[in-house]
Amino acid sequence: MVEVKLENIVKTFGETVALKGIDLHIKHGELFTLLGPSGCGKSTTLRIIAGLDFPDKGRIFFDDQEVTYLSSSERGAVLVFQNYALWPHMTVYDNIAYGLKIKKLPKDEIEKKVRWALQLVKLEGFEDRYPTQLSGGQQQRVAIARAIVVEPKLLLLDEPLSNLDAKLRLEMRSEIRRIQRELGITVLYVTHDQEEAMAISDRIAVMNVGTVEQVGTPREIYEKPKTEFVASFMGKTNVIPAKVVEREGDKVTVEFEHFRLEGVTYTDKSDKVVIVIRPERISLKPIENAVKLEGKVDLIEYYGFFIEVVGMFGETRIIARTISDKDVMSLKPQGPVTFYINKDDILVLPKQL
Amino acid sequence: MVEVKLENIVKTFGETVALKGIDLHIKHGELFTLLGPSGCGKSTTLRIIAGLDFPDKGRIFFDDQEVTYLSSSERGAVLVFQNYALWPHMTVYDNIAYGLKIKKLPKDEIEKKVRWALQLVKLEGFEDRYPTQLSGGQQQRVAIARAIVVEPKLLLLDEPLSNLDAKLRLEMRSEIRRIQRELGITVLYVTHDQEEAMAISDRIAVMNVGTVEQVGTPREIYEKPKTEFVASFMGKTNVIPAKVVEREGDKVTVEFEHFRLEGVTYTDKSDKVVIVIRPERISLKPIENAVKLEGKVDLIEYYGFFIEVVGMFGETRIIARTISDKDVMSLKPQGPVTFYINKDDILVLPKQL
Amino acid sequence: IGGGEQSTTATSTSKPSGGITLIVLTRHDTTIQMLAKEAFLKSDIAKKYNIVNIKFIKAPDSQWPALIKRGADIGWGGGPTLFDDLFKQGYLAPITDEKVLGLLGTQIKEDIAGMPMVRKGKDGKVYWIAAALSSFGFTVNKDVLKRWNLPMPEKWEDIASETFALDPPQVGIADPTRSTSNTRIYQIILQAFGWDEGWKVLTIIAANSKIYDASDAVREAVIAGDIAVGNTIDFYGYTAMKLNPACIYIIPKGESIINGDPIALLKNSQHPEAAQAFIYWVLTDGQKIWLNEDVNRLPVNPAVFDTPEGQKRPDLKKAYELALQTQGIQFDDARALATVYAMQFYFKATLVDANQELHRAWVALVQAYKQGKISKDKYEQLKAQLLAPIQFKDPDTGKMVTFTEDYAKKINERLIKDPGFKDTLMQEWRDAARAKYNKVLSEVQG
Amino acid sequence: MRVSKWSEKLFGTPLFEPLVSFSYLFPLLYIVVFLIIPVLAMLAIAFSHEGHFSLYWFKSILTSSYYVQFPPQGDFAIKTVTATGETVYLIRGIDFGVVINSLVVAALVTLLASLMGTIFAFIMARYEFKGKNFFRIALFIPLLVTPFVNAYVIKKMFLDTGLINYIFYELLHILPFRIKIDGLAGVVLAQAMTYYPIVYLNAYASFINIDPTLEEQAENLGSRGFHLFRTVTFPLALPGIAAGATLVFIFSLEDLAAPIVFQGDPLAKKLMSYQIFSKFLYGLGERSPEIAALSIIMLTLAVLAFLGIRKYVSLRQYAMLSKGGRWKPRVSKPKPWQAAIIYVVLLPLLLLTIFPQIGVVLLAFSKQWSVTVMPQGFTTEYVKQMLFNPDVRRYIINSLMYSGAAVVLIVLLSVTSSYATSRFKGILTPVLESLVIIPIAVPGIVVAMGYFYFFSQVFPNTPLDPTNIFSFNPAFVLILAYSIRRLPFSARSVYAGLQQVHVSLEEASMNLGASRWKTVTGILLPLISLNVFGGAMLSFVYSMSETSVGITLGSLNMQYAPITAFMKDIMMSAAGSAQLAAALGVLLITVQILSIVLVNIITKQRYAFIGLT
Ligand SMILES: Nc1ncnc2c1ncn2[C@@H]1O[C@H](COP(=O)(O)OP(=O)(O)OP(=O)(O)O)[C@@H](O)[C@H]1O
Ligand SMILES: Nc1ncnc2c1ncn2[C@@H]1O[C@H](COP(=O)(O)OP(=O)(O)OP(=O)(O)O)[C@@H](O)[C@H]1O
Ligand SMILES: [Mg+2]
Ligand SMILES: [Mg+2]
Repeated sequence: MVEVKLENIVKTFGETVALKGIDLHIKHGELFTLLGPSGCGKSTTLRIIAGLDFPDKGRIFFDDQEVTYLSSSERGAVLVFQNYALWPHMTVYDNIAYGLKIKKLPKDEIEKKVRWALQLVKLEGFEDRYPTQLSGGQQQRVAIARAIVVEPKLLLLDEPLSNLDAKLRLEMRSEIRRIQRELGITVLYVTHDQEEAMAISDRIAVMNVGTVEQVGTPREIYEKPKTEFVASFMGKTNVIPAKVVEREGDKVTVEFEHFRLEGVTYTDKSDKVVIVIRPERISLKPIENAVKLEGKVDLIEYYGFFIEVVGMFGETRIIARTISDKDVMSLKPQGPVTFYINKDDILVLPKQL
Repeated sequence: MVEVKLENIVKTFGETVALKGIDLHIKHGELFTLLGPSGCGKSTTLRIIAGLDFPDKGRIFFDDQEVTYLSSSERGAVLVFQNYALWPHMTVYDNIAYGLKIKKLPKDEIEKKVRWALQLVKLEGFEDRYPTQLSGGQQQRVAIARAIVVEPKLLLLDEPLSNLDAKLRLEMRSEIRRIQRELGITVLYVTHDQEEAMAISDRIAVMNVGTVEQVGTPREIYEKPKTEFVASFMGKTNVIPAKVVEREGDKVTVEFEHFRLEGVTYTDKSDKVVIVIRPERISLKPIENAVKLEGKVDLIEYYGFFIEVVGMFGETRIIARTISDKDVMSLKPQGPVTFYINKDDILVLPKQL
Repeated sequence: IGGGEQSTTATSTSKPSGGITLIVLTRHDTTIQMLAKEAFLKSDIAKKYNIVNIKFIKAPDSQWPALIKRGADIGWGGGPTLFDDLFKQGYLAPITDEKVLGLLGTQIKEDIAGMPMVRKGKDGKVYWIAAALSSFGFTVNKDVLKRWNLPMPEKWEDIASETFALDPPQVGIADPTRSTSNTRIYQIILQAFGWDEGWKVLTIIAANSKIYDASDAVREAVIAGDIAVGNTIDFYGYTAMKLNPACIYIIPKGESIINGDPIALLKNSQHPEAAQAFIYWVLTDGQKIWLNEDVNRLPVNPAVFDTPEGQKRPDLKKAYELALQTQGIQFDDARALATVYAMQFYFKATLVDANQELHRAWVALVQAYKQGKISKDKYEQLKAQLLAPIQFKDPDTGKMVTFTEDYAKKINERLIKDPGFKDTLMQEWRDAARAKYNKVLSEVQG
Repeated sequence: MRVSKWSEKLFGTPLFEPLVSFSYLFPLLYIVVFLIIPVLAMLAIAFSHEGHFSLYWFKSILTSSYYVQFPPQGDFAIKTVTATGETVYLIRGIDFGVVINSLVVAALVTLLASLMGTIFAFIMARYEFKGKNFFRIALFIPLLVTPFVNAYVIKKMFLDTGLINYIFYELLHILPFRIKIDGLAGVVLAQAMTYYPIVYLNAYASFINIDPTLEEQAENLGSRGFHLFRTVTFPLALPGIAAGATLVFIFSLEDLAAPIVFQGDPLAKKLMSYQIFSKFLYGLGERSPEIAALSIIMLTLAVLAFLGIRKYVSLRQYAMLSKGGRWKPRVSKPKPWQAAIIYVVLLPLLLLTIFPQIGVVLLAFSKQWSVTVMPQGFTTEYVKQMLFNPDVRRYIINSLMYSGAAVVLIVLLSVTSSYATSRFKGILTPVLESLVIIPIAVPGIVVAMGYFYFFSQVFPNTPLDPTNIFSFNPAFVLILAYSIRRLPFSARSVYAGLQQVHVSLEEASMNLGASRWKTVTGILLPLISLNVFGGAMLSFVYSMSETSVGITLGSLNMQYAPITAFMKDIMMSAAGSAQLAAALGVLLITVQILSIVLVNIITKQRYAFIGLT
């Protein structure tokens, strides 16, 4: 278990600046997630922490020891690669025992530890198979066992589930969570799947092109996104470009198309804004004190658990989501529709480029 | 526009029986979806309809004409491949014009039709680009244009969206729907994504290892699954193995762990059953006339739009889903919890292997 | 290339269909072929007879009859043995061209050093004429001799001696199945020393030697200093002298012969006049080819030394005069011919294929003697054992026999016609020889 | 139309399609008729003894100590002292008998070539150092084929008065005595120096194809240095290295150039390839059961080595690059001691191995090379002769024409066979797959003998009949031989290209109404044109330098002989001819470099020169 601190990490590859000065603080025994779109620098951050790449600038601390330029083999931060990187020429047993053999442990101790790891990932009986003889999920568990067996200070997981199908992904997710809790190790987890991040993490850092946009618990990030990017990245949402037309303290009036929303909270100086409204916060039934938007139905989509109504408001599409059939009963494509939105559910954020 | 009938189609590849006797009836101008897990035979069915593979047994009719052994080039059922299969050495224009050139249409007519198709898929101005110079979504539209321009009787789409990212996928979905409606052609759509299937289809056939398990509208399938497989495949759901312990007409009492559910509807003879309950149909607040299950909280997972509570009832995990924060306020991991379920929401189905 | 000859140059490179193409069977190497073709096609004779191309076919001896039957015009080069063989079998046509016949006895001597330069049949007609002279001897690299402190060899016995029992071997010879000149050398030795004694000499020479595939390779090895002495035909020696001043060609005293290397008209020639015109050219103007720096052969027609080209080669003229005085042995062509194949294969099996063992046994024996590890008697006894003829089973009778001259005559033809027989016999010979050598070796060592 | 059961079974197409059947049958029949039948039919005589079926010849070979000798005889090295008092160690190797010698030589060559190839590949794949580009180019040089002259120069280098002794004995005084390498040792040396780049290329490809995360993971777990190499890098590259090594094994087994050049030493002749060659040439026209039996033994060894390794390689071909993995090659700066090894050991070694090619060029422009360390004098005479002498030009033109014609056939064969095997899964598919690659394992001299008997018996008294020496025209036979022997190079390339073209591109075309022919010509061929071109170029280069068949059948009528027959002829004949042969070697080198450059420019990829898997 270890506490990890990153101070102003900068990393460039030739022309591309992969990391533009990252600060992070990961606490003891936490499951911390880096979430962001492809190419935003998640893997780079992870590799720098693992000692596989070195930053151009900035410092890294494990507890209070600086490790910035320690080689990977001395650092004890073990990375589970996205593709598992199992050695195809070794059996499951040999894969897992590899790190222990390097530490020159006595043979029977190696054996004992490997058995323990196998049991932990529920792969007893698979020791003699080769990686190609395993399913994707089993391979992943071998990769995790291989990392855990050396008792790393820090476990780094790089999109470990992205190659799995939906069902297996769910299973593996709780598996990782369980192992992490059982062993109480610090885990840094990388993913681009916001649902996965929310389900698994203690805390999340949302990254965007080389910077950290927001750090917080899943709920903080979902409910109080600080930027347009974070808001739009956390699940399907309505992001409507708009303009501030009036200000009164931190209440403003914003305008899009010919619609005006009055008295919403906004503190930034920029007048170009986006209105962010989660589809499930839009009601199809009248509610009190709500903003009322009148438009017409573009599409009604049935998803089982919920139904989405896509409304057209001028040229702007807004999606509402409901779990009640009755709400949509009376609607028909191209017919009129009214969306009701509680002012508290309207988030106005400065427009990002 | 064509009506397609499949009669008892059987197809084996060496040892594997890919299709075990498929019957399907796709109506004029319908958007019909084949939905099922990987390897269940969706692509095989599609390829057999397209004439790229031939069945071992069974017959295929387009309207009333048998086409079972017609070669692909004579059949007029045009397939849009999962990977689009655009010819990289031809421009967008040439790709689209290919099918028309083969029909030896006069040049100006080809030109006219290609322009029309380009407009339909909103790609005017892209004619001289090569496929590699297009984004994934644009490529897909070229693939659709190439298929549509030859005015196929039947348009076959094989997981056309699986290579796209979430955002683009949503866009393309409505695009396909729009084009299908505009032209009124019969479309057979293949996917393994139940959400996609529900959003796009007029009717869905759910397939499982070479057989069709159920055919119906999205709502029928989501709400009235006929088999355990269909139920579990349509979104995250609770499937609880149980036993019928009493019968009274089509009402039965089923038992799992030490819990008894009385008076639920069940008509099959088999006593080994599963209880299927959608997570969103489980309430955390008391409701009238409901079955009450008491257990303890295993996990609370926050997903933004909704929250899942995983309860342990004996050894059985049951997931409840709510969109209301208040419902979970008072719960904590390992603490007690009560699930309320309306009897109408309990589905009992015979256990499949 | 002269100034006013453009038109002829043109004809020699293009291929007009009307002209004559002469087909020449030859054993001469590519350089000679190229030179002859180039010079002849430019000559007035070629123009006069409308000869537009010459096609050389360099086939092994055994293939010549088949090719003659198919109508080749001229045979040129390959040594008198081959041509006498062809003559005996009736493959040669008499020379009728008066111009050619006119050369005989005037410009071209009818015999030199006792050897015929013209073959006349019983009918008195002329069947072949020597186009070049050759003698057989060794080419020596003096630098290498010095390096290994070896005496200058003067006779065949010198290289068939203990002095040359060295590692690495400093003598080079060629495989008779691949080299006509070396075949002739071995035949000379067999006749000079007699059959039985001759084989002993050959055995020691082989024991002292590296055996190359072809005589060209032997010469190259001497020039390159890879070996000190190599058995070669004279002109290879002269070439070596040109290329490496340390080299010198030596005719073994009293043990060599002068050969005429013939040219002849073939039985089924389609263009006998043109063919004889070519023969005439070879015997007159064409003699200049021998003077080329890359060829260095002795012309048969000394008139060529009076030409401007000839005056540039006083060295060859001197060699020519030396050759005229050579005292050779009496060489019987017919006798040599009667055992030629048997000799080649026996040599190949017992001396070439088994060379590794032979060489080791011989060098070990000599060294043991020189270092005083064995007595003189023992040495002589083992040497005799090493040189003794091998006993082998005659595949026909099943009796144990030795390779006598009569036996060689008996099987000579059959070896060519029956590959299974040949393979069996060669295996017998090879194994018997190797066993014999190995036995000597183990006695020396043990 | 109904489904045709046999069409589905044989060709994998339920509806009978002429084009598909042709794609199967044309290459299949071609190879069967022009490789399998001639070779097997010729070899059949090995089984007859005194008119009966018998294993006599095999028994007599395998029990004769000439062919198999245990314990081996001779001294590996012999020490002698010259009159000038210098000590010379003559290294020749020891004699295990013809058959075992061949095996030992091939094994040693394979070992040496693998060692050198792997080491060079590793530093090239993993280190960034000054002069790397020089290394990169230099490592290609030994691949440039200059038949005979190459081995000739190597032999010269290792004479007691040659370059090596000059440098290490006279100049640097590193060696306390002179050495001279001859016999089997010379053959091993010449072959190892010539063939190690084959391993290099394969090993290099393997090293850079190792998923870097596999090594990073090991490092991340604490491994480094040699441990990392031993436990992860090397085992993963082994299949590629092994593939290259097999090729070297087979090439060494069938090589004729080195034994011919080293023939002065009786040991160098005790190799199967040489024995077959020498007996074949002498006994032209006779069917010697002993040679046939020897050929079978050689063929069997080659095929066994080949099949064995193919099995191993296919078992261990790890799908290296997994989806989503990062593609950052692991390249680092060498540590000081590593740099020292690179510059002090490997650089001289590299220079040594490219010297033969340099020597060939020097030789081509020199007056003579006899007892000196380097060739002497400067002249352009031989190059001029090569370019302007009509006879020499004819050989060049012959070779160009034969190779050109062979390439046309090769393209047709490789396109059809690759199309059939990559697209259809009939029961003929695996058969065809093996047939197309098998020519690699059939020694050239065996092909030559097979053709000799095949054509003389099937087409007697025609220009195709090699015994019909008077009017025999080797053109046709050589084109056939080239097209078969060099087919695998092109077929692999086209096959690789086809694998990169997804089938759905063709299906889409047919689905839109196009016929099979239109689909192949309009969609497929344009897409694989670069692979076809690259493969054709490769086959062309190797056809130009083909020796075995060229110097045997090709030399039967020098009028139509290819360049290699001429080279062999002049190498071994008139004086000054080594220079002319070298000049021709320079021409071959030029052709090869041009081809490689062309292929690189046009296909924009570094073309693996020789690949097996
Ligand atoms: N070795 C490299 N050379 C050049 N650019 C690189 C290298 N590694 C990463 N980059 C660039 O740095 C940026 C960040 O890459 P990184 O792999 O960290 O992204 P990521 O967030 O892990 O993305 P993904 O979700 O696709 O894995 C990208 O623009 C990438 O192209
Ligand atoms: N050409 C083939 N040869 C052998 N087996 C095949 C072939 N094509 C399909 N199969 C097998 O037939 C079954 C059905 O395959 P199919 O491709 O139709 O599945 P699918 O439903 O399209 O799956 P996915 O969603 O993964 O594309 C699978 O078990 C598959 O392995
Ligand atoms: Mg990444
Ligand atoms: Mg599919």
